[in-house]
Amino acid sequence: MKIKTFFYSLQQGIVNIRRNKLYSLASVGTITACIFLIGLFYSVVVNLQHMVHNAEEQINITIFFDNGTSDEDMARIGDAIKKRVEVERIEFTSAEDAWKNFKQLYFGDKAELAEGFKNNNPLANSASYTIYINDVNMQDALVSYLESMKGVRQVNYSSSAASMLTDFGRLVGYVSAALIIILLAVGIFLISNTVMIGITVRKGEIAIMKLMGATDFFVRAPFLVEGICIGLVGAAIPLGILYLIYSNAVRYLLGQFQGISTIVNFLSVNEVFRVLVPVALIIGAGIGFMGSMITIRKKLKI
Amino acid sequence: MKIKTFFYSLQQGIVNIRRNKLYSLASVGTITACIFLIGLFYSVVVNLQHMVHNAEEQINITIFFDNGTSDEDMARIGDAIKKRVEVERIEFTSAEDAWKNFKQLYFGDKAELAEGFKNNNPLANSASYTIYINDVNMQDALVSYLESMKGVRQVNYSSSAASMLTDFGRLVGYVSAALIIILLAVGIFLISNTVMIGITVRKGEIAIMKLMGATDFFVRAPFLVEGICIGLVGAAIPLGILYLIYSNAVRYLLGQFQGISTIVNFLSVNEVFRVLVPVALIIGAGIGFMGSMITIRKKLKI
Amino acid sequence: MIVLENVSKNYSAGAPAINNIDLKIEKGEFVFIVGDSGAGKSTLIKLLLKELEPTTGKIYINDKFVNKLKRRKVPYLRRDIGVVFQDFRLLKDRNVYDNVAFAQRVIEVPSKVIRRRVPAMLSMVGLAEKYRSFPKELSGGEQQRVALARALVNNPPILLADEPTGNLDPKNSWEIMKLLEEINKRGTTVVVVTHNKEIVDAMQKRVICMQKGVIISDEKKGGYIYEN
Amino acid sequence: MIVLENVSKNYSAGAPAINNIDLKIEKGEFVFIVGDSGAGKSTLIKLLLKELEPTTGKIYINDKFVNKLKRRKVPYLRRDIGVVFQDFRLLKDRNVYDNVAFAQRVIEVPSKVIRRRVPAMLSMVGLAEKYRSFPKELSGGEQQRVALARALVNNPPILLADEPTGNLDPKNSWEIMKLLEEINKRGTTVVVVTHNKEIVDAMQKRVICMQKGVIISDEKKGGYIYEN
Ligand SMILES: Nc1ncnc2c1ncn2[C@@H]1O[C@H](COP(=O)(O)OP(=O)(O)OP(=O)(O)O)[C@@H](O)[C@H]1O
Ligand SMILES: Nc1ncnc2c1ncn2[C@@H]1O[C@H](COP(=O)(O)OP(=O)(O)OP(=O)(O)O)[C@@H](O)[C@H]1O
Ligand SMILES: [Mg+2]
Ligand SMILES: [Mg+2]
Repeated sequence: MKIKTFFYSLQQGIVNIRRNKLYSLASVGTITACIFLIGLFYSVVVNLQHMVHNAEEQINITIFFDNGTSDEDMARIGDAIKKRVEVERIEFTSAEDAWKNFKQLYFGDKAELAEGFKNNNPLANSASYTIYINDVNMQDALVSYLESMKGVRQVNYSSSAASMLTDFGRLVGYVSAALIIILLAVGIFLISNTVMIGITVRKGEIAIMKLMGATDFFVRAPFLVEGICIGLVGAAIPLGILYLIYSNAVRYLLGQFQGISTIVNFLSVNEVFRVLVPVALIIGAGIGFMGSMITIRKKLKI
Repeated sequence: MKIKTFFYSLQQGIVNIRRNKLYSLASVGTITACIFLIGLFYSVVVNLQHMVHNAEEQINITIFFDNGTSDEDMARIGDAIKKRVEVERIEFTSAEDAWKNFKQLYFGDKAELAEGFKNNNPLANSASYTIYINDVNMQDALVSYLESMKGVRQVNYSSSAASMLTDFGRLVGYVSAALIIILLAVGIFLISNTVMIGITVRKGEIAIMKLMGATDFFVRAPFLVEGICIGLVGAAIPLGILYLIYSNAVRYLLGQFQGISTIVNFLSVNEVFRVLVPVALIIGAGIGFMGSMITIRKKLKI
Repeated sequence: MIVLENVSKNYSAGAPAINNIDLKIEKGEFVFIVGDSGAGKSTLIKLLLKELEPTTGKIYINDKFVNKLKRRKVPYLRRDIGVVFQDFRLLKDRNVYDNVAFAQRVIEVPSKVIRRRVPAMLSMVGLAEKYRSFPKELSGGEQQRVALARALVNNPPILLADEPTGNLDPKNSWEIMKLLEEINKRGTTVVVVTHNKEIVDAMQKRVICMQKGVIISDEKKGGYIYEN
Repeated sequence: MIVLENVSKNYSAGAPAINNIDLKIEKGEFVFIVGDSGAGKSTLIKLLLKELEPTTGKIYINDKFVNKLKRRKVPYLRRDIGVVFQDFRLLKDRNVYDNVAFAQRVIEVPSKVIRRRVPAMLSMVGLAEKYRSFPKELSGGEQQRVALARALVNNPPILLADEPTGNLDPKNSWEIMKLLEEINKRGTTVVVVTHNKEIVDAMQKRVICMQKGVIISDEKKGGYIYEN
């Protein structure tokens, strides 16, 4: 192949797009629509997983100490716990804090009701550590470690909350993986469908070119260029749209849901697009290329 | 129009499907894919909303009584509360139960630590009603009513949990409504795209028919029949697939997540399909019809 | 029957394809239209069919004022005109039988009649055996004969044939011409565009010669005319 | 140059389109192929181009054994053969210039040469002014001449022309024939399928007459033959 032929193919591919406006528009439209859906979906799903992960991080374990454990021992236990990989951070609650919280909870404003206990903290042994962990899945391991520690009287943890979140996270993971895979498959199917119809329309043309003595490569190259260009445009458009929608939607939703922004906590546009952009471009160009490749190959027989 | 022409159109429309196999397959494929996505999505979304609604039902309010409120007064208050529309059901916790729960919570197995309080229930005034409500949105109204009641010392309610769930419910509602609308729009776009390319391929044929003296109706009718048939087939296939997937997925997921089946509580296949079947068939046949209608109209000019 | 008054047709680019033509063809006439490649013969036929609109001028067919004909009425005009197109214009996805039968279905002929008439028509053009073939499975001349059968099957009052023997051997061409003459004798107005000098010279019919969009000669009993 | 040995071609249905043909055409010959509509002439040309495979028999072109030619090599066979198809087969979405230029681009002729050669070729067939028109904006005869220009532009050693004057007026037809004769004199092997009795009779070249898939006569200096 001469360099001239290469440039001819390139130019011809782009000219083809203009020549077959209807087909080009339809293909770009289909790719745009599919990648838009995939991207939209991906954004929703990663955010959902992000939120589940955030919620997981708020799960915690509380440990209480044996009667008469000294402050130093408590500090030592605290240090040991902090070293564990599972642990994100720990918080200390002294017996006095515990009693204050208790009073607040059970007697509310009528603090005078608690007067009976004034000098006799009924929760004298209720100093505790609250332990936040990195990953709910690690809770069981950490709990057995904590229970085995000397000086630890009791380990309180919500196995139901933890397993619920783990389960919920898994559910979200399963369902969203399934949905993304299905969307990808459907998207690829739809795009190649369009490419196929479009090129089939031109099979007469391909046959004529072959009869003129054109090599397979010569016939195919412009179609491939065309496919790739259409694919890239069809990927760039939804990326642009998604960028706008995403950044505005996040801003809007954060405004709407200030109350729960600890859990409703969105990923930044950049975090999402770091994955989305290459994936979309690869899908677009890839399918444009593959679709043309496969379909033309079928029509090249003459 | 003679009845003969009607049957001819009907028959011709069906024959056309076979004649243009590629186009028919592509169209059925596209419609199948789009309606599959819409249905899949709808199923996920209604279940999510269903779960949020379930979770909302587990939100509750606790009320405590003034010192020395008699059991009769408590019963009367309970009856009054039960009559409120917001209330789903109420549960009574006596002071003794409260103390038992407390001991369990704070002293765990080491019940001997609580011996000091043996004859002196520190929570003597802690008899309470737990009130489950129908809809978190109604919580505020109920709380002000409860606070205004005579004999009620304190109303404990989690305004943050309630507003979080309300907010989460709203978030799910917004996002899923947006996604469904987008999916519908994209689906309709994709399908009419395919129909359009398909019919454009046959514009030569339409022109020939017109030149033979065929009326617009005569030319159009078979295309409409074809469009509707393709639409219906394209809707029926994904409904079948979704039915299988849905019932199996629900069974599988329920098996996997027995732990949290109070929240992860799926709608039955029939509840979902009661809406999905008519919607899918209308979309399929409707777009098949409209797509053909609009596209042919453009090509009928000659 | 067919009247053109001052008709012109300009395609977007270049010289007009039809330039101010006046023409009158009576009911029952047999007319040859001859002329150079690109003289405007096919354009003229397209104008009569209202496939194209004239740029200026008036066209009447069977006393219908074609220019102002309502969209709804156009099909009924066309049903009065059987046409053999220069490029055949067969329905690619229907076989020979269905192509010819289509013309009959359009005018809602009873199926029973169709089943009798279509095979009869096909054997008249010598294609009785090929009725199940699709257009792309036919030779050029066979396609042309299917187009002719389709144009004739409804016994239209007017027949326009654009180069109906261009792909036919002399023997077949003569047979077709005899067929057209026969049909003409039964009252059909026949307009044949042709390059076949031998046939035009032999048949001694009215010959209209076009050149660059104008009629340069119109003889009652003519031969093929070279414009030199 | 072109050798057929015992070649037959059966389409799926019906009688064979080519039935056990032996044929030899020398380099530099000028051959007419005539015969009825449906005799198998176009099929023969498609076999030479390897657009169709023979059911049985051997085909050699320029000493290449066409039957066994590798897929990769087929384009190079075709570059030696210029073809005017009976149905023109122009690229619908390219204008006249690009249609003719395409044949040159395929064999990687430098752009500079293309820009000189294509207009020259177009004016040779009388279409210099129409170079920007698309096929559907051309008359039948104009399309046919574009097809001819495309077949000739590369100066191929073999020219196959299937009914190259079917849509042309006698004057144009003669000019085209003179052109083909001229090209033949410069060494090109020319095979013309035609129904034009006048031309065949006048040119006194080798005439091969086919009927129902077989060669019924092959005369060195013949006229048009009717099979009666
Ligand atoms: N759609 C079109 N757009 C632009 N120009 C056109 C179009 N159709 C035809 N022409 C031009 O109009 C002129 C007349 O064309 P027409 O088809 O009527 O010729 P014709 O007499 O039928 O020729 P032929 O004998 O070659 O078929 C030609 O020069 C042609 O190029
Ligand atoms: N693809 C095909 N499938 C089946 N039969 C075919 C096919 N192509 C051609 N035929 C048949 O083969 C026979 C020869 O066809 P061919 O096109 O070679 O004829 P021809 O000599 O070129 O005729 P014409 O002068 O009319 O062009 C015809 O009877 C035709 O119907
Ligand atoms: Mg013409
Ligand atoms: Mg032929």
